[in-house]
Amino acid sequence: MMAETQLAILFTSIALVVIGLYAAIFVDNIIKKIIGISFIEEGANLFIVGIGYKAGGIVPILTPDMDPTWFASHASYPLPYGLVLTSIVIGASTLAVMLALVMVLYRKYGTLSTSVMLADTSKQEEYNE
Amino acid sequence: MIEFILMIITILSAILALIQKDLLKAAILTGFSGGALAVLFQILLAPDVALTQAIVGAAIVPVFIALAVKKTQRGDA
Amino acid sequence: MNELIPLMVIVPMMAALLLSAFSKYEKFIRILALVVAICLPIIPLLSNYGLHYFGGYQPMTDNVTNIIYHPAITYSFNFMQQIFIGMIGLLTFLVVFIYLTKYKNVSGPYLFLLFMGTAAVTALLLTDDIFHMFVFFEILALAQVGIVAASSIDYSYEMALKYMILGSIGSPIMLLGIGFLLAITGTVNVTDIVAIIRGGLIDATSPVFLLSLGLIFFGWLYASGLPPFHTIKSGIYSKAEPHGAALLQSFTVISMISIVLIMFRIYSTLPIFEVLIVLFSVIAMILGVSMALTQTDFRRMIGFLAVGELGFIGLGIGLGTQFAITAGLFQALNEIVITALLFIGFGAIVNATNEVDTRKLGGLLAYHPKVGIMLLVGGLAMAGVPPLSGFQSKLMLVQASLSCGFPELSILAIMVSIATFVVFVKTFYSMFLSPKPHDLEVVDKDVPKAMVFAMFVLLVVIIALGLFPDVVTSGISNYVGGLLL
Amino acid sequence: MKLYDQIFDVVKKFKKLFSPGPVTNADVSGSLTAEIFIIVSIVIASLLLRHISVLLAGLVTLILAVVLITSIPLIPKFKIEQEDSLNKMLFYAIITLGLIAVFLYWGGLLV
Repeated sequence: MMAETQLAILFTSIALVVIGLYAAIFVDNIIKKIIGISFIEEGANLFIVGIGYKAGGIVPILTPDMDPTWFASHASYPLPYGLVLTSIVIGASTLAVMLALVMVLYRKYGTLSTSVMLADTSKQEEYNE
Repeated sequence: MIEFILMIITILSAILALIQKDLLKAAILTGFSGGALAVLFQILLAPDVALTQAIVGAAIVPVFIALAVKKTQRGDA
Repeated sequence: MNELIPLMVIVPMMAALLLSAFSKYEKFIRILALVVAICLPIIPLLSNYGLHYFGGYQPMTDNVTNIIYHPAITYSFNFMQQIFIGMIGLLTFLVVFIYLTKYKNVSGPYLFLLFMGTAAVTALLLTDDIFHMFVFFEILALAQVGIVAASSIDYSYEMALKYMILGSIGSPIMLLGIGFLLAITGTVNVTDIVAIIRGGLIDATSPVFLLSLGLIFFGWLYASGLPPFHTIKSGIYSKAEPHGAALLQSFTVISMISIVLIMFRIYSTLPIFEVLIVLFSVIAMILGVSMALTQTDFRRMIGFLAVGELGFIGLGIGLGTQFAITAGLFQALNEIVITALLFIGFGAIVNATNEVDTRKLGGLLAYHPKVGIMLLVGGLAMAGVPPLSGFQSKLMLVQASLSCGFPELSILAIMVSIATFVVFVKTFYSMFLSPKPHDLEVVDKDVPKAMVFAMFVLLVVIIALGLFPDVVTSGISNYVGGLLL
Repeated sequence: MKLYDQIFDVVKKFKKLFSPGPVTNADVSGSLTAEIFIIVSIVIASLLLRHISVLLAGLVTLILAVVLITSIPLIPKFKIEQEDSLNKMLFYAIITLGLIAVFLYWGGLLV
């Protein structure tokens, strides 16, 4: 039961990463591409949370009525959780910046297709003419 | 058991978000995925991460995407 | 004064936040930016070497196993950090000075980005914590995107978005690698991880350890702009304002060496690590220089050259001996200065002619002799002509690869130097010496004095480092000796 | 004669490379330098394989030299592969990621 959960977490996170990488290559719409890329970030976060998880453990918050040694052997590992908090916020801010740039570029090109909007610079010059 | 269901929801809504023709639906499905992930974090004994993920993944990110879709175009073309 | 160590990061970061918050008060932000920019190179010179534990959490010794744990985020400050932070501080000062004198209306958010980038690379150099490194790596990427997007050059938004999308693939992959490392060692402090690996507590041949190397390595490729990221890296240099590009390339070089040194400490037991670094460095040298030879936009050309020169740094670190790593780090220091000089100098030409195509330029030596001469010296330094600083570091690299038993790498390094020389002479000829085309209108105004001043300062540094390399190399060599223990 | 003609055609193809705008002597000769530089440096870099096996290095070097020289001009091909299009850059980035992961997982202990 315990190992199963952790294995399932691993598979889920790898699946999210792979879905994201697939979207990055094969999806043409830029907003979908960005959505896909945010899944990579989520997969990495889930993986790191999975590291700290201890099957059958408790939430790592020490209340006064707990015995510290019992707590130490039963609580899950809190360091990865702290890292993931930072990483989630970074991911959201990156996403916001990307979407802002997309909105600006949409006004110029009038399409969301990557192969038009983000093509080679010399080809874009032809497009503008 | 519930964690397996949540994982399946996460992956399925991620895949569904990418095959939608309507970008607004894709945004909502991203929120689904983020929300399921938040509950999953709670089950994985990380309540603080779950709170952050619930706000960011299930509310802020879909709203950002929906706003971007509103300012650009809704169809996938 | 060990208290100054965190201030090296906090001062530019606070300045950045204040500049952004008070961007309405023009006069205030001018004075604040200038004062902070002057402080930046001075703080590392005043500070003592040592360690700083954030929150004051001293290292703890495990009574049973006698292993020391570092619970706090640790900053370590040594000669190597001092020289690089001093140099990046000097460069930031020059760039902010150019920016403040060039524009009548200064923008607070743009200065915010410049200072934030400086704070991020300073933290990257100082940190001894692998997650701290990741956080500042992301902040640096955001700041770089901002600097590119804020320029008024055509297609800068497109380039910024491309860089950002590639970055948001590179950084989660790096985070996964850090996660793998955390999963097998249980800590994110580099010193602790190294102690665990050296102590044989984990299996250094397990696939998880190897994969963590691969994933972090991919993130490093993105940060340093080695192939396959060399096109985007040269692209963002060419789409940023010239002074911004001068700072961007220094960010790239410093993030490259700081991440690779952390990786070197962790993975140096694996022989494949050095093979990977040398492989990608050689590809970077070949592709960077050969692409630079075919460019007609001279900003893009310098961008590709800068990427090609990065290969030399990687070569030095990949060889892995004390002398080779010293040579690589010295090359990094030289490249920061030389490429900044080239970007600022060519920026002055763009300023005077509004033209970036070498085919449409010519005869500029008559108009801007000072800039021309200084650019020539900078280009010769990049190609490795004695007695300039580029010669010293490249000579060291060639010697190092010979003494490690890789004469092919020496030949390649020399060939790349020659090709760099060809690129530079070709561009210099068609811009400055060839007859002036009839339709070229040279705006008959002086190059901004601040740009000439900045170029002069950088030139002095180049010549000084070329004549007295021992000042830097002996200190760096000691530091590297400490790493290899 | 075929190889001779091919080498002679290289200059014409380089002219096309710079086609919008004037083509100067310096640009074409720069591209020629790049062409020779790329062939020579790839061949020399392949000599590094001798640290694994001398026979392999000899074979690979010879084959690479023949293949590269018969497929000139290389620079237009290289340039098309390294243009600024996001799709190409993403493709190469992810291919590299895959290669690194595969190489380390299965071949990490061989070197």
